[in-house]
Amino acid sequence: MSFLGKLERVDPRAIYLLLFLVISIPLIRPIGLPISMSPMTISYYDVVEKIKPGDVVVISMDYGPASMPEQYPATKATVAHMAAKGAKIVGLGFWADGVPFMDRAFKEILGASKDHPKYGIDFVNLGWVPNGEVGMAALGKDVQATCTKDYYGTPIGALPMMKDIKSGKDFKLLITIASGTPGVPEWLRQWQAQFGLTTITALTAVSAPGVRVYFPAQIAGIIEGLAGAAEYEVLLARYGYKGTLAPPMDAQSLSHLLVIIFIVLGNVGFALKKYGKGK
Amino acid sequence: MTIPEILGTLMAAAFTLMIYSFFYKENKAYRLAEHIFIGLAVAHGAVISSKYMWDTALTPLLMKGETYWILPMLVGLLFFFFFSKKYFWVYRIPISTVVGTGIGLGMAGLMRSQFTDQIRQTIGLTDPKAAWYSGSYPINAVLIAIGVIGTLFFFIFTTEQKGPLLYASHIGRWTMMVAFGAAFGFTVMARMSLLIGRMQFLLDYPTGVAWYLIPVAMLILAAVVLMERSKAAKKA
Amino acid sequence: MSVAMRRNLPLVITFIAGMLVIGDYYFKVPDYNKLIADWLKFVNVAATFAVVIGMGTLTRIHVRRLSQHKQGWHNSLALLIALYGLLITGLVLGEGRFTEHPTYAYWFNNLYVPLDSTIFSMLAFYIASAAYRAFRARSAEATVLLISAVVVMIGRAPIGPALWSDLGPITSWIMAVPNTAGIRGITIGVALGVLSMGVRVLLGRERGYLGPGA
Amino acid sequence: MLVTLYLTMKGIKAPTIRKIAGLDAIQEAVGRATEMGRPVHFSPGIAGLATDTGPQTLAGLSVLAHVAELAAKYKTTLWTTIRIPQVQPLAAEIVRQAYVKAGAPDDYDPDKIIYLSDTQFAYASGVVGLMHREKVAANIMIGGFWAESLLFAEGAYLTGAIQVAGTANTAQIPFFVAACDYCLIGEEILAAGAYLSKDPLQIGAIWGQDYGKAIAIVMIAIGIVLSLAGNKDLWNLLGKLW
Repeated sequence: MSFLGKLERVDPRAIYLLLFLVISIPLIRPIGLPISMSPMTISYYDVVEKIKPGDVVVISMDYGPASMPEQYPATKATVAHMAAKGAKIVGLGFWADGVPFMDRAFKEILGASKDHPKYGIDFVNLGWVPNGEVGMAALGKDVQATCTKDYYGTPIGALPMMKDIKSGKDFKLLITIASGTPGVPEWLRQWQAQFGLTTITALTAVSAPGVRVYFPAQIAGIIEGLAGAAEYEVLLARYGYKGTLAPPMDAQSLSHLLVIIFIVLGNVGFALKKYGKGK
Repeated sequence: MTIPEILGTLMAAAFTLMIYSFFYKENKAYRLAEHIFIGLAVAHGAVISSKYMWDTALTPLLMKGETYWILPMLVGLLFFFFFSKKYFWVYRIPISTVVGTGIGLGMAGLMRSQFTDQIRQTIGLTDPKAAWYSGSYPINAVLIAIGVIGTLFFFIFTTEQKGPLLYASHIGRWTMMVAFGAAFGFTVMARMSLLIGRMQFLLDYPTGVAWYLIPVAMLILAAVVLMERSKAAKKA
Repeated sequence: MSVAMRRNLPLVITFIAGMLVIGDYYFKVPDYNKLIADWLKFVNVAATFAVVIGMGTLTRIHVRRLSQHKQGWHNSLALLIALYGLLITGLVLGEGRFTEHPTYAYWFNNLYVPLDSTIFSMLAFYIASAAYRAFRARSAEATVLLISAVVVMIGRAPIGPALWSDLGPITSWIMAVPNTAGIRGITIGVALGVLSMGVRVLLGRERGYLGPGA
Repeated sequence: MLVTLYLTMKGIKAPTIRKIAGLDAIQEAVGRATEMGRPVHFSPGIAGLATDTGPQTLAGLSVLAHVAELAAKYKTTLWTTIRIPQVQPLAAEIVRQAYVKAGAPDDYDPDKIIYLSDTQFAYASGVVGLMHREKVAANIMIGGFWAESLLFAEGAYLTGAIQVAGTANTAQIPFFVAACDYCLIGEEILAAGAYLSKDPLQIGAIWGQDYGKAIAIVMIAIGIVLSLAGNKDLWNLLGKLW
């Protein structure tokens, strides 16, 4: 078989090896390819930008360790942005495995979580809320009864900022960092529909097309995957926020190009075989 | 970094590479990692469930004297009749409770969020001033409506698809093909992100200790390949 | 107990459970809604017991392999050690802290988490090989699939719009128009399918899940 | 829908259902595995029963009953892998009864219905490993699938298996379409139980579904015209339903 004929059936292991290389090389030596800007990321940024000091915002960790590489940068950037705008942040999560990321984001952005002097005044971490969608409904009806303690075991009554937060009505903005169920549709049913609350979300790229149908009527802004997070980091540069996503974006671009090259090669091989036979 | 931390990182890196060795072919290292993972995952699931049971049922039962929590536990115990030959059917009681509840959850609110709301979104007011690529731009709104209608025609089951119906369902097929291609292309990004995340773990400072395992793994792999080649050569 | 009852009791329970939950959505009666919130917890607690069945059968399979020294028995041993080691750490040694116990967290973070994200990341390799294999211009339909995939793939790469500035909007159009239409059509269909399936199950007509002849 | 159920129950009309290629392909797949002397793998998906995606798992189990009957008839090994603990006894019972029905109760092996943890990717690693070790020749996956869909589809492709897959999770259908030989899209899996059982009453319910779609089609057609004319009446009306 000729070289071109082989293009039709490349050993998948060759693809795996090339992909491995194409991803590791830019991580070791960043190239600095340009980053674009999606309108959904801009809307997300604009919504957070409209927060006035003292507005209460709920941010929910609805993802697990598996999608952490994709979701955590957006989590961190959002916390930084909210802190810069002076929001009162209520952190929680409907995925048990995701809640530690809230604590981590507070530590990395604000320097400390429960030991921070402003903990309980400017931000709280209410921890994992069980029972998925049912839990969301319960939380919307009565925050105090659903979360009796915060993530660290402090009774909710001992947190000054929670005094005026009774139900879903007391929030100005809902942010869900979501990657599955429970996630966006559940929040929309139980909170957005009930309280007319402005809702924005950061998603894994895979769940994004399904959620896009809610934009802009029900969801006011979307960060889509790691690329969305990288765009958000660029927008946050004006607050002096230092992102970490530039080298991964190089790797991302190159890996897309590699896949496309393979698709093209596959089709060239396919066409040669098909029309070669015809002769 | 403390010794347990370094060991932990090395362990994590070693298992990462053991899994990736699968790409060469299914092998002993992958098999071991897979079995350990399943063991851990079953245990984790059981621990999470126990915690849930503890928080939801046992604490109110023992601490607050809410005796009715004994009920779900008794129903749950009926699952064990699965192992009985004679009263085997009893396990269907908890199962049907679970299934009924699931069906109920699936059906409640379904017609609103996935039926009328979807229709409403398709026929919401159009906006001629919207960007040309936005879904509310008039031409796009019409295209979406045609696409949705075509897709629905594709799923008509009880009428044979011929004549105009066939054309309509062809529109549906085409719309779905574009949608699937787009969703596939879109997902490439997410999947590459995950791999990048793993590679960052292997390559980054201060967990960079993991770096040194890659050449080791490569050497092992090379040795295995050579051994297999020589074995195959002997046989031949 | 009679055969008829054995057959019908599960169907009656299914019906009642389903109706209770559906009613909760349509009737806003505080006491009733609270009851259903508790009911859902009830069901979850009862369902939790099934974990033991899964664990039991898995243990049985691997103990058997181990005792018969079947090929790969050391993998079975590793599985059992991992399972019961972590289980004991979480339940017995966990001092009531379950997953938050430091020893538990150590194994969880250094073994479970990396394995979880590594398996997930295998998808990157598979999506590349699947794209190479599946996206061939075999027919008109396949070509449409291929083109829309490639356009979105470049469009979503961070570098895409830098290569060609119209790519961003074109990607957005594909996602906003044909993608939305296709997904929405399927969603409406699935809603009707679930409704119909629900009616069939609640009325006891679809019993496939109870086994053939149940 | 209740109306159509009533009509079929009274025997006033007996609707027929169109061919669903994916479901017919199951027989071919099991048959081919039998010829090759290699096993079949079945997965009912990873959706929990007490969730709103539970119906997909039930749909998967209805198909399992069919697959198990075929496997029993052809005397082919059938591996069933399970992620949801509550599904394990159901699946075991379905497979057992299928073997009894096919007159081969002794061929039933409970160890071939394996629970592989309720963690998504641990389950996935187990399934992929199993498919390779057992060299499955047919891979049938019907139910609620999430990210693991492509792991299974590519994993089985590498073993050379013929694949029939279906899910109602819109985000995963593209992977099944791209990587599998036959794909059931969305609603088709939910109709599988009715299709395979050929129970006229169940098909009556499917007929009702078609009326639902017809209503949706008419409303969208009218609605889009009204919307272009700037009229919001239908839109408002729909908002008040349910």
